[in-house]
Amino acid sequence: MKKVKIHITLKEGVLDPQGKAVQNSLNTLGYDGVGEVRVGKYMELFIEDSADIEKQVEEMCRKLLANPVIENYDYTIEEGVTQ
Amino acid sequence: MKKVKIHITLKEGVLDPQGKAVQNSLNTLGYDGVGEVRVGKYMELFIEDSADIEKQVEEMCRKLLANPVIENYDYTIEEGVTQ
Amino acid sequence: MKFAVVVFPGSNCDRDMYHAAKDALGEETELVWYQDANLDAYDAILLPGGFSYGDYLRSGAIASTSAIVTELKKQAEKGVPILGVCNGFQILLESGLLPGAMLRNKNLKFMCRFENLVVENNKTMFSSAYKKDEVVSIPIAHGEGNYYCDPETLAELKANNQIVFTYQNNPNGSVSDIAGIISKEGNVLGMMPHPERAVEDLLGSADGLKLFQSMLENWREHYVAGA
Amino acid sequence: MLQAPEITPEMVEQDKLYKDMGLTDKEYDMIKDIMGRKPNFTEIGIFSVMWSEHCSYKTSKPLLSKFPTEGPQVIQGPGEGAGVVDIGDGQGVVFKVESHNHPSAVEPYQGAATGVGGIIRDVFSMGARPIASLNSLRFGNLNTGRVKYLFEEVVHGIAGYGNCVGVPTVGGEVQFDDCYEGNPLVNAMAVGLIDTKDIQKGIAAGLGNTIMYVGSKTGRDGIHGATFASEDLSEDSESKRSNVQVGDPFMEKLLIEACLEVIHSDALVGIQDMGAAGLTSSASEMASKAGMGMEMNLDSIPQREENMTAYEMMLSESQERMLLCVKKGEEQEIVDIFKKYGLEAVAVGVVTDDKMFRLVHNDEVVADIPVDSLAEDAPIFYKDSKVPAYYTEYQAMPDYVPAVNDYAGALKKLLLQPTIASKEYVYDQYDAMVQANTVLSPGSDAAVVRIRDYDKAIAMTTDCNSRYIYLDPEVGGKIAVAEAARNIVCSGAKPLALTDGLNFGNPDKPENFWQMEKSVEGMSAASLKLDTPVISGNVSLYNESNGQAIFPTPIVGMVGLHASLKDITPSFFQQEGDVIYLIGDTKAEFGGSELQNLLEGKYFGKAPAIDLDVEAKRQAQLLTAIQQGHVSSAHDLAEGGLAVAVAESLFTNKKLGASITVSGDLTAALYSETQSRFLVSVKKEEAEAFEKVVEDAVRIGEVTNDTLLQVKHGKEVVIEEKVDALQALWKGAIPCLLKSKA
Ligand SMILES: Nc1ncnc2c1ncn2[C@@H]1O[C@H](COP(=O)(O)OP(=O)(O)O)[C@@H](O)[C@H]1O
Ligand SMILES: [Mg+2]
Repeated sequence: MKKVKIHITLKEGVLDPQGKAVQNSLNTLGYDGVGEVRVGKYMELFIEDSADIEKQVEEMCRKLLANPVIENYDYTIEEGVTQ
Repeated sequence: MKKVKIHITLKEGVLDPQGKAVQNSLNTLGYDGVGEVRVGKYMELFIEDSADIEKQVEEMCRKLLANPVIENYDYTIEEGVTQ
Repeated sequence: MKFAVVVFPGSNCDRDMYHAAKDALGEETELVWYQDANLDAYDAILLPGGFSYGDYLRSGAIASTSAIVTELKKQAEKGVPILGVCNGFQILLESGLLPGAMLRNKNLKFMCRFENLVVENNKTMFSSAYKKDEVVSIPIAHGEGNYYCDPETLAELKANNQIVFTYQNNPNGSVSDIAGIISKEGNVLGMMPHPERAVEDLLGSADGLKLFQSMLENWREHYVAGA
Repeated sequence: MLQAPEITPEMVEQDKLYKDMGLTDKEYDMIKDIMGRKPNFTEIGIFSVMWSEHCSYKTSKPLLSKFPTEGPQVIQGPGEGAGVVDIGDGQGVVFKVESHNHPSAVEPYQGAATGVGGIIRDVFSMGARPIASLNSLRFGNLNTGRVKYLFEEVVHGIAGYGNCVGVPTVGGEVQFDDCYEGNPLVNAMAVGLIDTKDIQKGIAAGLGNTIMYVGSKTGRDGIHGATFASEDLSEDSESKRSNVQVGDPFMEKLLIEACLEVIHSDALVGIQDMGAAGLTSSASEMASKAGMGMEMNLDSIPQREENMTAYEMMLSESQERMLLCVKKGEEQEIVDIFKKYGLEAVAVGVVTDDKMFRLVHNDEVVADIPVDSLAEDAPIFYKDSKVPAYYTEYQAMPDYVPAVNDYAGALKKLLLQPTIASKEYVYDQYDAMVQANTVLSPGSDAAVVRIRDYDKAIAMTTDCNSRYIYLDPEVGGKIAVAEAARNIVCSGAKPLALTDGLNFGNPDKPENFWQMEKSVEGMSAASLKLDTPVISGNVSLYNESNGQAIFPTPIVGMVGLHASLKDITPSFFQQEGDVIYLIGDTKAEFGGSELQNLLEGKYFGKAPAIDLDVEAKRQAQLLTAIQQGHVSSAHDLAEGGLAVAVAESLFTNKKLGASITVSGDLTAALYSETQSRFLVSVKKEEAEAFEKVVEDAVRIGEVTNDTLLQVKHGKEVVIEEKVDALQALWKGAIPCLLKSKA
């Protein structure tokens, strides 16, 4: 069993209205030092180990988990504890 | 300038409808080895350095970025490139 | 009776709430911009639905950090009735005025339709005009209305009779079919369905009107009859 | 990213860089003539977007001029952000359709979302409060993963944006056919309500007045989006993906409220949204319309990204931006109003009187163009037109006679066809009730929204059966308008006017241009006859994938007025004992029908005929009968014919049934798609009066309480089905297709 950690972030240049709203809110709360905020997704997958696990994860990201039109992804594959 | 990376995940025991849906889709796509999936948030904050930066980040997470009823958070503070 | 409808940036049921209180119920009502936040002059406070701050981050989260929440807490302590509907409910949860949190609907989709609600507790200032176990038709319109709380909180809600409305056919996955809950003190009600959209038969149901009538009757008993 | 300063005017000419931007050699020469010199890179970019079909209507203008656009009810015809019709009491209804087909093909969620945002801005920039949205969608059949993804994400995007801005999405349509597989259609319609005294114009008048910018900052979003929208979708547009702009409905909501406050300020001279071709089109059009010029300082444009060039700023299609013309010296008043909503209004230019469109960036003049050449005087091209071979062939075919022997079976299969099946999957995701005025929500023939504080309401619909238009563009064009009017009339309203979304293939192919020409002729004839002038619209060409054009799809969005709330009429049967009437005779017409699709998997032959005089008469009589209070429900007959219409009339949860008796050829009686027909239910005691008003009404049965749909042919029962079971098929069809593995 492996644990895959996937980060999905917006491509550069893509408007992030959510990040903007969070930034404004933090500034309003008095955290003036906060500049740009970008909000993305973080996923954890538990997946059976296999020889081509890396290829599989890559494929999953491209096909389903990330939207390659506007998002980037990267991942790490770690030893996972069985659930 | 520091770059803060924040991970926000659903607490154990809290049902994750999105994770469940992703898992189902992956299984339908033929990735049978995929077990549990959990979907959380990943944020990047660019923030001016200060002596109490850690305390500030901790506070922001508690006050706004995560909802302690359902979510856990953790973060790392790194050297950031000026934007 | 004088109602305040608090308008946040992104509120979009504010006028609907206004018309429900002003026209359908016939009481004095004002729209109050969240920054002009002094609520002393009102007998009841209505937090309308919508997408405050675009629902970014979590529904209601950003609104719950605004200064008016301090004011809301003050009024809640004074016993002023506060009704939060949909996004208003989410703001009450995020600001800790009510327990629990909202998750995304079980099917991950926004849903808009009439739902049948069961009146579980008609002994509140918001539900006294209903009969216990009465089934009422009130629309929902939300993407994050899947109410969650931990088992201890749920036990407490039940023990204190804080669950006011439940769904007859749970549409979103809420624990214990919860559609609306009230504070322990009994003056803060949060609910996902929209009573303000159900105050005229022309629009499909007038079942929501009794909620506003309950508020009015209770206020009269307290402040008019008692005076 | 192309850096304008590095590219000289000579390079633009020699390397024919204008070609990459969609301009032809001929157009380049015209531009050189207009300028009296070689245009620089920024200037040629500006021309390319302004002369794209999207902004200039260069190929469609000659056709659009055929539309009837006038009538006593018309307050504002085509030409402004949206058209306006009079609904009495000093009020007007503002509406328009807009397409977002290509962006939606590439990034369906954002493409659809920004389509909704764009059309809503058109409406509130007129000064109207948006009160309803509709959407007209076309997809391939739901049997590939890609089509399912496009369908789900488009709907999700419309919901995501529309729900957040608080405008109820009250209606629309979805059609599934293979021709849309690579090129889906996403047309959005927005409707607004205005006190006519508040109508705004997009003009930059008054020498020395200030041009102000408000809303989202400008990024590199959608650069070249406007010309991109006018190109074929080919395999390699995958690589253009980063062109797609992202919407921020929260910003839009703030803009709606702030702009509706700003229109009451005396300081405001003109206001326009930045739509396709963003800053370029809004600024040049505002100046040109006022007969003035404009100078803008690009250094003051709020920018989201660093080092943006003039070219990038002028062509950016960042969403949620507005341009205002404000009286000199009164800017602060405007600034203060926006400030309340957390928005910053920034001065970016001045109105000049030299009719030039001049841009300054980093202290240099980077563009200096005669402004009229970008707007009013953009060129017009007359395309060749040719009758397609398929049309000649179809017209010569003998009438198509389908073979059905299992009548109940055919009905069930028709109810499962996704184009007929319930669209609840779609509209359940739309907030149809916000603003608390929606009387008839999606699921009825036309949506109805009441006007608060008055005894009146407005009805809205979008319609277009493109199968008929493919078979016969002129007849099909008439039918599209007639069908929209039928839906309005069924709801009890008088049709007022229409907006159109003309979606076609590449107009350079003469056969495609012929389709355009003929459909516009048909639509014009019908709108003249039915007294529904065209007050606004949108053109989307080059809807092709891999060289194959979509069916010609000119979508009709129509609005009508209920003279009284009492007239509002549902499309479902209301109570046991009501008499069921069919208005209009039935012929065996199956070309382009849903039954043909079911049995043959394609469309051929002749489209159903339509006689506009008959259509107009029946609509007028039905409306009179409704207004006189005789009618319990009214539904038009469309795809699937009478059998489907009767079934649909039972699909509420009223626990009713119906028993009808038909005569003549059964297949035709049940499934023919003969036009100008209505299914009406009438209380027994009203029957006599009803028959006096509606000449062509024939009593065919009655509403029962046995929850069965029963069809008799003479004495013989040919269909007897449980309504529940039929309804389950109809409701389950689309969710079931989506779940099945591709
Ligand atoms: N994309 C959509 N958005 C909202 N409502 C829709 C959509 N598609 C269909 N509907 C609704 O479903 C109902 C049936 O649609 P349709 O079959 O096209 O009706 P008709 O044939 O009478 O025009 C209508 O009320 C329509 O508004
Ligand atoms: Mg219809």
